[in-house]
Amino acid sequence: MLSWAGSVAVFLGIMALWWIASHAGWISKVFLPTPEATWLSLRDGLDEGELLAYSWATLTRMFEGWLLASLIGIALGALIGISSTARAYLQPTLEFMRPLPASALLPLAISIFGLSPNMVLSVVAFGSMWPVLLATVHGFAAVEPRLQEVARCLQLSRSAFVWKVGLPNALPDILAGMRLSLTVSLIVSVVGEMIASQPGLGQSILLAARSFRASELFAGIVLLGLIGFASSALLAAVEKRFLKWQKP
Amino acid sequence: MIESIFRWLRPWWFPAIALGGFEWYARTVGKSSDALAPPTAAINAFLSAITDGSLFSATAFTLGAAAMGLLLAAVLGIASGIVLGLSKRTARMAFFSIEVFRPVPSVALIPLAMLIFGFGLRMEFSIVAFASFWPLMILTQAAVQQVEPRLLEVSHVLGLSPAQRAFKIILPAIVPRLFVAMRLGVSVALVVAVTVEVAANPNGMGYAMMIAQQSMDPGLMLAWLFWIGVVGYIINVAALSLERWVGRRMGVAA
Amino acid sequence: MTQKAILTFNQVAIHLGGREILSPTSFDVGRGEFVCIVGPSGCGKTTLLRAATGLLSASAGEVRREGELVTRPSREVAFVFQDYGRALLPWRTVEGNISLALEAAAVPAGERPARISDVLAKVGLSKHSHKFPAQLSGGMQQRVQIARCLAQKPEVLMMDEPFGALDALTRQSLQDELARLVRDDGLTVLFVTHDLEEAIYLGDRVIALQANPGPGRPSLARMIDVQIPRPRDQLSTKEHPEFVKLRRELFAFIEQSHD
Amino acid sequence: MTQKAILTFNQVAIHLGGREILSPTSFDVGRGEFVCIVGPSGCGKTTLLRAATGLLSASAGEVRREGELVTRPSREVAFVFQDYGRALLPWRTVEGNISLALEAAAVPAGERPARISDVLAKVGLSKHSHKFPAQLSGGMQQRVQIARCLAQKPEVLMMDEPFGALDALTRQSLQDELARLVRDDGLTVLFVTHDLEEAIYLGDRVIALQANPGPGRPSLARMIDVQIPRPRDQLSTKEHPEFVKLRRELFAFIEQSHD
Amino acid sequence: QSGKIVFGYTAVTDFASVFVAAEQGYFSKRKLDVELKFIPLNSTIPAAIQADSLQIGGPTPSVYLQSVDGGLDHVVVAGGGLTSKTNTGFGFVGRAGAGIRTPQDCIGKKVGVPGLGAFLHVTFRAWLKQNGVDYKKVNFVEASFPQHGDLLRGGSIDAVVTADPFMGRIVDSGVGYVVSYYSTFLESGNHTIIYAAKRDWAQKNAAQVKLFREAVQEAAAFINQPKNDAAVRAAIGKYIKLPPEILAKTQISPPGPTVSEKQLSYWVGLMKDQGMLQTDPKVATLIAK
Ligand SMILES: Nc1ncnc2c1ncn2[C@@H]1O[C@H](COP(=O)(O)OP(=O)(O)OP(=O)(O)O)[C@@H](O)[C@H]1O
Ligand SMILES: Nc1ncnc2c1ncn2[C@@H]1O[C@H](COP(=O)(O)OP(=O)(O)OP(=O)(O)O)[C@@H](O)[C@H]1O
Ligand SMILES: [Mg+2]
Ligand SMILES: [Mg+2]
Repeated sequence: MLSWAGSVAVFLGIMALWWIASHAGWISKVFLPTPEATWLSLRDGLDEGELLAYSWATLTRMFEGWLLASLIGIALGALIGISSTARAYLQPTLEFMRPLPASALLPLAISIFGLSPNMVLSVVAFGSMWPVLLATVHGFAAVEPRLQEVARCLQLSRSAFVWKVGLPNALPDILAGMRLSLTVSLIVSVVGEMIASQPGLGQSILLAARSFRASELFAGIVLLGLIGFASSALLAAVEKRFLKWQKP
Repeated sequence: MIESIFRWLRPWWFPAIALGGFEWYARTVGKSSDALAPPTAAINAFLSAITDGSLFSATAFTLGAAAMGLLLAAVLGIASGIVLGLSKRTARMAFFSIEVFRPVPSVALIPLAMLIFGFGLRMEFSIVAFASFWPLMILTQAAVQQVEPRLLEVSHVLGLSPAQRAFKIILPAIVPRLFVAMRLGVSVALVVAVTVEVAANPNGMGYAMMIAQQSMDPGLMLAWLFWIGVVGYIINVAALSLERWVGRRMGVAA
Repeated sequence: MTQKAILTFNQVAIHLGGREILSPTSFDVGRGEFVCIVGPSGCGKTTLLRAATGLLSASAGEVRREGELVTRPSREVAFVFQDYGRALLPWRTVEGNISLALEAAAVPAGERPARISDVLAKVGLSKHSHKFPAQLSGGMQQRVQIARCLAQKPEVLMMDEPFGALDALTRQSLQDELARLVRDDGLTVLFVTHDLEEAIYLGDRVIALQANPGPGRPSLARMIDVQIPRPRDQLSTKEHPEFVKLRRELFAFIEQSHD
Repeated sequence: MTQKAILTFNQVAIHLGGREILSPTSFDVGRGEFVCIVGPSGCGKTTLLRAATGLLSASAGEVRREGELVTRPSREVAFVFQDYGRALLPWRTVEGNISLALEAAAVPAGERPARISDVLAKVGLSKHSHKFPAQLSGGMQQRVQIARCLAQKPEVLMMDEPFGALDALTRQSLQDELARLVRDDGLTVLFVTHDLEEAIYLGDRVIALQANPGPGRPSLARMIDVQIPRPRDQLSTKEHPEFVKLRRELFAFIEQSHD
Repeated sequence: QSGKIVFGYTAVTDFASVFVAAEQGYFSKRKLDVELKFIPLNSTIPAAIQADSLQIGGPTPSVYLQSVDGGLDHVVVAGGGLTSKTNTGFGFVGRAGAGIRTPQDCIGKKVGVPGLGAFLHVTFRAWLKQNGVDYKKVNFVEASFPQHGDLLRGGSIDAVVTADPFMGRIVDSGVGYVVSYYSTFLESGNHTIIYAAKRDWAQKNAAQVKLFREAVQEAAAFINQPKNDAAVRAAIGKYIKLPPEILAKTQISPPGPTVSEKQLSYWVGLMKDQGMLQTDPKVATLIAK
């Protein structure tokens, strides 16, 4: 309870800094609006229902992209983590694709697949898959050697090893990776909305930035922050439930 | 003999199929496209970019910006990740602020950074630093939370100072996970650097790609995209061998 | 021995980290036999046991079980690791850890609870079945590991200082429990211990290893048959003249071979 | 005892996971005294030791050292953990692990090698100074941990089954080494063991704990003064009538209190 | 320091006057040190000017007016290209089979524009309005020029507002047809690009601003001579790397080196009409003397 109060206090401190920075004119109001102006834009946008619809669109895109990314990331990660054959075939290609920016891939994807929401979704999944994938591969590689020996002695099948030793052992890493993926998925969703012209907070932020409406831009950022916070808090609760054994 | 050739070929199957498919697509369906070109055209464009030297200066700029941003992010991210990992209370205090700021997309900061720094290295590396700070911090925090509790008790019993505890117990203990975080950080840094160049900063590989696109040379654009992948791949291979080298030094799988 | 050998060591040598840890050693273990291995710290007892299980492959010579070359672990052989703290799944409760062995052997889910509570009772942990390893004392963790191995219903049991972390009484009761099991189920046991009395009390035979035997000489330094009748018990057996004699003999040997 | 108490337990109780692990227990440890703690597996020996060190805070009552409330570990107190495998830094060699204690105490780099080789000699690991923990046997790992604690030059030594993983002879020589150190340096030792003979051989006093003492009763079940003259030695002391008497007494008690 | 002028341009021919001034030595003749810098996105130019990365930049009038509307204190120092009734270099292209023939057919359709709120989008909406069509009922999406052909072919949009050479290639390949060169119906002689600078900078460097404008005027005169066409195209080709065959065919909009209040007011009117401005910019104060 007390730490919650502290958490809010820290946040309010940062807000105060923002207030001072914008009012004292450290940064031009054109780019850093005052908190009040942001609040007004936020209220207007929500009143008109437009921002709410945009937030919802971005939120669903983020979650769908993240779920897809997590599924693919864990599956591929587990495959690479346990099978050296799969590693030999797949890993170099994946490592080559990892540094390709979604912002540069989107134009290609648009040309090939058109401006469909599903295309954006696949790019979101592609962009946010890496943290989960890397964490899963590492989690599998870092199984305590003694436990690997236990598994060998019990002659656990490959799949049993994955489910009973590999995955639980990788779980802390996977959950940390999924937490990152969630954020990346939000960011790539926003970028996708900007580049592939899909309705959502990304597009509204882009248009606000283009027309130099800083307060609207910040209203969008505030909503992104809230979405990020809410989803992360949700995931943290899940994490606590799954990692009970770490700190019983 | 033949078997060893097959083994050596294994990593090349997927790229070969993907490239072949793309070549076919670009030559048939996408023949009249202004945004697509077959990989063979990209190879030609790539060769000319090597010969005129533009490849290296653009690559150097992007890598420099990404490296500086990553360095800053690594120092700050690892330090705060350790603090947050060790102190539950600090973690709870900072949770709200962190989770609110973390999802701010770096692209949304480009106008702000541009206003403060203008074009050039500083605006790019500050955005790179912002973007790669978060994954480094989160992964470091997760890594610290998984350090063998007995080792932390050892450090308490020996009366190690906080600095000693950080450098002698925690950092070495999280090295394997830190490498994972760094590899992720490297690709985030590279992705963000290129994105900033695509969107605003007239320097580096992203900018070169943008020029190629606007001057209607999709082959060159693809060549740049491919080159970005190659650069990222090389960095990753280097990071992996460094990881193995450090691992050997630290008695892992000795 | 009269029984056919179930395990055969034939000039087995093991090199690790560029050093010869185990010098060429040969011996047989008969079916249902209880063989104890003693020797100074670092002489290669754990290494020998790992090779016998197939967790480690011999650098020279061969290990055979039932006539077949041992190249990898089998479910017929259970292994109690010396570092019990690491051999348990930290994310599973006591029950869950034991269940792992049953799951590996594809025991139907319906039968598992009964078998789990059965082995838990044997090691005296019935009351702790829902705890995670981090909530257990060292001795309790080791007993969980033993329970998992028993649940596996193996033919051969490899035990690496299984009772090292237990208090005298728990230890005695587990010793007797083990002896009973071996007799009832015809288990074959290879048992590493640093407690000479324990080795004599439990074993049909005691093998003493030595560290750095010198060139051309085997690690196996001494092999003693224990001719004390079974069933043995904690009081009378330890006063049995044979026991006293063997203890003195073994102690003298170890003392002399210790550097 | 005549010396002033260095450690005082005053109605110390400890709850973990919603259960009372240690019921209110009081006793004193005098300066330079060697106190051994015995009791069945899971009765709370490790927990008691952790509370005495400040690794765990008491749920009720208080632990004082030199009159001051113990709230966190101090460099004057060294701790040998029961699960040695986890208490060593896997990325440092034997030498490096011992050096850690010296670094903590800010011993100048120049003095460290001498002190390291000194303690390594005491535990008989001089030849293994460049190995990583993963390359050591269980007993060797435990000796590294003991060496690290000795290098710390503490006033109080907390030892949680330090010799559990050692063979009989290494164990005896370390017992004697420890006894000598305690006498020479005036060390105070709290020593958990499951070996009753070891407890009597080493201790000035033996404290026996019991598990689940029942409501209102302390965990501390028995306190026995060991009036055997020092220096003691492995042969004559164990034949000393007092030793034999105490062993019988303690054994009988433990047997009766065991559930 | 009142030395170098960094000028930011984008990949359109409306910057011809600056390219020519640089190539013909009109800047160096006046001792102006002008460095031309390619900027990929037009909308980043005002921020770059504000951060002093550029001294003068060439935003489109809509970008410029929105930046002023947002609070940036920038002034117009000169002008780039102009709209013209004869310019068929950009237009409204429908997808073959989408059945778009008149402005009214756009209602409910998905129309691609290269930038939401940018030049083509604003002028196209003005044309729709002129024809009595409520542009709010048209579904605009943003897509960059090179993708227009692919998107029409794939069927994910029904029409595009696009420009040459992309327009020509779309028509040639048969995936689309020109519905209207709609700009020929709009008022001519208004700027497609204006050259802007920070007000403080323009005041402190009034002399340089004047010289810059003169150089651009001289270049405009050069461009207006039909015999110089080859030299003009060479200058453009140097700064915008276009394939030669495309460069040879590109239409170059007439230069408008000075910007009048009336010309700027036209844009203010259009943008206010479309709800793109929140304040009422005072045109008179926006043009540097
Ligand atoms: N992976 C390894 N690499 C190099 N040397 C090793 C390795 N593992 C063990 N050793 C060495 O092998 C020797 C024997 O080790 P082992 O664990 O078999 O001893 P042990 O007889 O079980 O001793 P203890 O009773 O102390 O457990 C030791 O000297 C040890 O240093
Ligand atoms: N973190 C914890 N949470 C809940 N219960 C715990 C925890 N740690 C220990 N316990 C319980 O406390 C009791 C005493 O544990 P402790 O480790 O002190 O025993 P011990 O006397 O050292 O036993 P051993 O001789 O087997 O090491 C055990 O029953 C154990 O289950
Ligand atoms: Mg061993
Ligand atoms: Mg204990």
